[in-house]
Amino acid sequence: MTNSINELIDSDVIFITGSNTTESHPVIGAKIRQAKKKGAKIIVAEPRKIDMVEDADVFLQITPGTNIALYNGIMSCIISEGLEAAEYIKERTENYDALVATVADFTPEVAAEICGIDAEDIKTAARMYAEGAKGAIVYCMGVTQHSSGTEGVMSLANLALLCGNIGIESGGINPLRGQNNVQGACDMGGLPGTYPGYQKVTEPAVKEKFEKAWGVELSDKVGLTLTEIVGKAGHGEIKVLYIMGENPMVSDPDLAHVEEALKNTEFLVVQDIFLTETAQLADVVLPAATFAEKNGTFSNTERRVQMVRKAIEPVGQCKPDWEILMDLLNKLGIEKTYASPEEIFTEISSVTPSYGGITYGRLEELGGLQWPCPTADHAGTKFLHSGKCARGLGLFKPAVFKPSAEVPCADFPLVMTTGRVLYHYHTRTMTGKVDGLNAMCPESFVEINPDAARKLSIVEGDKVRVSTRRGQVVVTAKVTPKLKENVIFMPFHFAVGAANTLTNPVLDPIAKIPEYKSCAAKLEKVAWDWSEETDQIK
Amino acid sequence: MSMLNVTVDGQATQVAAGSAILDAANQLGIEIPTLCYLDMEKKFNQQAAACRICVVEVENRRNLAPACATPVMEGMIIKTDTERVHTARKIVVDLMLSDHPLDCLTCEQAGSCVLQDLCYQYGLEQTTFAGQRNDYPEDATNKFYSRNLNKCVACRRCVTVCSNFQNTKAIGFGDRGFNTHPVAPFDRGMDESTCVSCGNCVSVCPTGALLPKSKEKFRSWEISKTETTCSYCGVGCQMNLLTKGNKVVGVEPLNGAANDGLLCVKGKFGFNFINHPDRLTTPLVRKDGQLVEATWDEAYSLIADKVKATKAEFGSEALAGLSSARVTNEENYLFQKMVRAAFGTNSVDHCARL
Amino acid sequence: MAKINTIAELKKLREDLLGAAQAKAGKPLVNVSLATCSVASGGRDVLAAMQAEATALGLDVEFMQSGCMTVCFAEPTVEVTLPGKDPVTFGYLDAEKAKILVQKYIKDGELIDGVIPVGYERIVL
Amino acid sequence: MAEKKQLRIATRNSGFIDPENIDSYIAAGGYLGLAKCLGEMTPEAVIDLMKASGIRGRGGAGFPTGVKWGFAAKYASDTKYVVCNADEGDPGAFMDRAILEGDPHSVLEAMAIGAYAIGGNKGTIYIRAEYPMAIDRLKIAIEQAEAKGVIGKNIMGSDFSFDLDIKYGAGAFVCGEETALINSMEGNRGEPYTKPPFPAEAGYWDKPTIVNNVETLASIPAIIVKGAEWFNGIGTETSKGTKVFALAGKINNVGLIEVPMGITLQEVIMEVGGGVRNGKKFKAVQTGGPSGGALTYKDLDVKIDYESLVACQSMMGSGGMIVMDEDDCMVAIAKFFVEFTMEETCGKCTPCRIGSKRIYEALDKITMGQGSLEDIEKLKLLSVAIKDTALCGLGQTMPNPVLSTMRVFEDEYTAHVVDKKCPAGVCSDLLEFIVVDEKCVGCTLCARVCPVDCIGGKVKEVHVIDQAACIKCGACLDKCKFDAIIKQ
Repeated sequence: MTNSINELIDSDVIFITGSNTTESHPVIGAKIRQAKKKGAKIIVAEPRKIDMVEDADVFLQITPGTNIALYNGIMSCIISEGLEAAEYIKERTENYDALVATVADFTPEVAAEICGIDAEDIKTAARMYAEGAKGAIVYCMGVTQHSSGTEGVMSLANLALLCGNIGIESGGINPLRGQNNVQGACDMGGLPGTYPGYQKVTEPAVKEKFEKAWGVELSDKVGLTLTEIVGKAGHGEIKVLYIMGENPMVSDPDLAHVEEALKNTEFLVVQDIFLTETAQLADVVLPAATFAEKNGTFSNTERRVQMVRKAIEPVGQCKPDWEILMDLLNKLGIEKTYASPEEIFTEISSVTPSYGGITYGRLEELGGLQWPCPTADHAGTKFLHSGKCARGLGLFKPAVFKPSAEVPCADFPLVMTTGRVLYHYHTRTMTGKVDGLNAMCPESFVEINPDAARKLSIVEGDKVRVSTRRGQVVVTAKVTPKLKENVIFMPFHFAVGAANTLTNPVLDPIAKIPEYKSCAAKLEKVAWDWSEETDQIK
Repeated sequence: MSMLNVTVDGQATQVAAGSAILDAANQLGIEIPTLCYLDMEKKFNQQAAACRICVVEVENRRNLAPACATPVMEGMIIKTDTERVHTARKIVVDLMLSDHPLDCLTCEQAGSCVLQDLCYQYGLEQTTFAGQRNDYPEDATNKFYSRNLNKCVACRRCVTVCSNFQNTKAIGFGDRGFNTHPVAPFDRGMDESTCVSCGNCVSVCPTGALLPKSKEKFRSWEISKTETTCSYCGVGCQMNLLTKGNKVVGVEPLNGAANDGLLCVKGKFGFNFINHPDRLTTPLVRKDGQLVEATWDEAYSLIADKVKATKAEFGSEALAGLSSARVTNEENYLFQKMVRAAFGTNSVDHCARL
Repeated sequence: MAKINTIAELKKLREDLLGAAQAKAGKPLVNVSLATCSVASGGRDVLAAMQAEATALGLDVEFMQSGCMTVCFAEPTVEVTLPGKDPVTFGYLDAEKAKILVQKYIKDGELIDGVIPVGYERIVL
Repeated sequence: MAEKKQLRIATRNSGFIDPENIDSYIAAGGYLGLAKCLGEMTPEAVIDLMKASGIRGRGGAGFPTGVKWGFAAKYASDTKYVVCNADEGDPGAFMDRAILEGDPHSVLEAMAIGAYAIGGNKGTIYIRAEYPMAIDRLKIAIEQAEAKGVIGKNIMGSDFSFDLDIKYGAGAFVCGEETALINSMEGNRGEPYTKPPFPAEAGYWDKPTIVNNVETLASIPAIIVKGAEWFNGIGTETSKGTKVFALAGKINNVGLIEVPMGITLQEVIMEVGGGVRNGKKFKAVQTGGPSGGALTYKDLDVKIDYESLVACQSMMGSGGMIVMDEDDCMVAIAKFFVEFTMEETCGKCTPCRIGSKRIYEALDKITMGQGSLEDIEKLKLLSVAIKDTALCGLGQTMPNPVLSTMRVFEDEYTAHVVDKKCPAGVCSDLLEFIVVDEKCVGCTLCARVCPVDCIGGKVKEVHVIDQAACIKCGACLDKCKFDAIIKQ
């Protein structure tokens, strides 16, 4: 997030797109509703009529995969009505003319046609967003998980720049990170192209710094991304794959392919807290400690580094992941030992400029610090790009709308999208072990519009077969007016009736994010006894 | 910000305009008991001011003033420790107790019940106002918590947190007079309401009226609390893990920078995986196609040997690692260090994109 | 209904209305209290009875309804103003007594039982 | 009623004009007050006039109206509201209804004046739905006033515009409390919130709001037209003008009266009210509604104004006066009124929610002869604590009936708990029906009507009532032709 969660409460207008906030980030959902109560206007652009729509002043029920068309339509309206922040654009941005040229053709009418909504609603939203002095954009995987995800994000950045909302309090563009420490995993260099603090592996000076710090020679070649790793593992090019605390057997697209790939991997190590679907395929399984059994830090979605503290001893012979990794590093010839996570953190601070001023002592004292925090006397950064953008001038990068890689056709007439439910978390590794949560949401399902259901003679609770070009699953139908007639929705949490058996592994070429949020699908009613064969079908 | 001069119990102090009497007293270290007061409310005038336990004397005011919801004014002279205040508070506690069961011996909340503390403070073993008591059936329809309105003191914290902070608005107040009590719409079970089971009402309940459906029996004094960060989504809610022995038995929200005392259903109630019997407890290695228990040394040696051998035979690019958005910064750091420094490749990634 | 556009128009309207009332002062004015309590105790019956009786007797009487006359203990009540005389309030009426009131007081100026003495001074603007 | 003790200001038109015809109001000088404000006075001048007049809120609390308006005028806001509190809830009080039914325009005119004075332009009348005729007449009045242009846009050619609507209350007593009323108008549960901030700063939809009672409003056009000094000249040092009371109970002239402040209780009861019914002895009068208190035969010389009534543990309230005679038991009366407030409390604060119940239970116990002297002491203590700690006016005044009756009639309480007797002969549990031997002729009538067959005795012999079985229904007493059965 460029800004902080609590800044949302004081926003004048909040544009929520591709985020089912109240279910995926419930506490942020609550904060947005607090903002609404204080008078903020809420715009929601979503394929589903999510709970947040109740609070929305404008609801744009777009077809999955049409985000960029919508954003361009909004920008076109803002520019044609002269509502842009002209002064801000002049002083703080560049390449504005390119944006004007790109969105010129994208009138609200054109966008409305593509998105399947009313042009007037686009105009209302455009005016509302442009006229709010402090406008925040909140988005999530509904924007990124498309073959044009990166362009979707850029497009939102264009919109924010257009209205002068970058670098101000209660404004900004705010991706909501889905997992507790996905921010930290990125910050810490859990990425093929960057060391901790987003320092490029290709940069000789950086490489040198880390070689000195770690006492080894390092590669200057950008590594493989997750999807590429899984792909290469399947072809035998990756011989040893070490997976820590991830469950690609449920979370990755086109699961049949993933399973084959992992089975083909010569040596698979999985380190986790449960024997997950992925761990079951491993050659070595290492029992890790949960967050309750160790010390450390997490970095949340607003870049705030906060303490994790040990409440109980690890169960059985489990060890905290850091201990396991330290042991292995030692076995592999990297001799350095750490008495505690704090010592690791000290090393992190010493090589990561944005974490440079963060210490355990300060975290204990302040409760948390938001990076960038380069020095020990720096108070942390509440919102980014204050005064000027990090790169100097804010760069408009116009994005052209492209349809999803897979669009409905005669054989697969529906658009399928995926998402979360309130009661589960990711692949249910944790929530699946909690009775109450399972009781609230026991099994996979597919949401379908009532009119569409009627045409297929489907009623609530029927077993239906959902198929795509990748495979098919049998799940329970939920008939709901939340969706438009040509759209279906599945939660991605379940290993049985897994949505990702169906999703399209096509990647966004830049960020390498799979297109989970839009693929072509078909729905059929099946006889009851099919349910027993769900597993086999999968 | 302008400062106002006030005197509390003879001690003069300056407080910021817009402060409540309670703030002024706290500033001087003078304790005023509270019950319905919700420190989440940023504006004191949104306080319910319903319980009336925090009443104090204010010079030139006809009646006693609730300290939590009365703004200080210039020159205000406040007395918190007079006979009149003491008597009034004692009667208020006595009245609450008169509509409350005396089952502290078996009540799960014993030891962390505000009413119990107040009775102790004011020396009330039992009520002096014996009379009719409300009698409601227990509502256990929610999967995560139960509601026993016989223990409700109608402080409104649950309704306030649900309506003003969580903003689900699943509950309100029903009936009037002596029968006033929190209700889900039409006074039906919680399961028929719009409740999203965030449990924030449970967290703020001062008595045993709202209790988590716990698998473990424990008394509050057997509990240790550990401040930590929630391990579900990326909001980074701060919370206390409540532990008894080596078991996590509960969660309570803290006023973290991101969550301000709120949690969601997963953070509040989704902790039973920690001590779940299905947890992996020993390393496993695959022998003859089966995963069998092994020692750490066996597992480590196997991995180290394989890594070294593969590196030697196929080069570093034949190795890769997937780090985790679930583990700590320190662990992510070590993981990428292992892949980069020990495996010799930059092929490290995690599921940020998923 | 014509709109009042200026303060002067309001004052003028008032003068006109008072003049019109003056013009009507030549005939008996019957003011029937019709508030909730008066209606409950039979005020409407009284009004109907008086109207019927006046018609039957061929009397030209002006009827009006008003609100509460504040003498609840004597409801239904009726105030009668005969030309040139002070208003007189009659209480404890029913349809039968109302008929007699028309026959005696309105027609002949002869008082009947149930006169409510005026115990107040009234502010007139 | 030899002398004219009454002065009708608020009720000047009720019963004299046709409430369904705006011309009738205009002929009576209607809207001249508004015209004067718009034509000759600045908003500040209107507020100054109101302050100078000394008028205080007639709804009960007696807050100076001009001061309240002054507060609301002080706060800058795009919208301000004038709210008419027509949620008359006191049992036995109906002056607001009478005014709304008899003279609705006077309220509309005053609201417009108030809006002009505070710089607002919206008004809402909060009226209980149980007043259908008042609602009908208000609707007609609003319609006609709009058609005439005395409310609406650019009233009488001025820059001032004022719109009005009506909201209906569902008959909750506590909604007469201004913050509860605002909650109710916003669609929330009708319960008070803590002040400050006062509505004048942040009221209806958080905007500056003045809430005025019907009677207060009805007086205002007269004050504007006739001037502050005229009004100021009526009444006492601290209480100016007149007050409307609804006389009820055991009094001859049941009905509304409007009397100058400072009139004595003696004058009200004995002269204006025509004395106690059936020649009985005057015992007390409940003023201030159910949460007011009792003024007693000892207080007949008390001059009626805000302060004097409070000094007697009672209050002005909205103006109900329920007269009690020697046959009324003061404990039972206190219980009756506490029962009302117990039913009507919103249940928000502890002292009112539970305390009212406990007071009622204690009184009930006493009237049943199960109380002790200790109970009386506890009752006093509890009453004082509730007054001290309750959130709103309802709770703070709820114990008044107990405290005020104890003030003069503590002996009656004592009689109930010590002698187990009800001196007024009201509390049935403490009564005994006894056959007077000398008078009984043994006609058997009493035995035959007794529903529980507890009267024994042969024909022409003295009958005896079995006290253990008697349910004190009084049927025997009513039936006996020889006055041979008495209760004591």
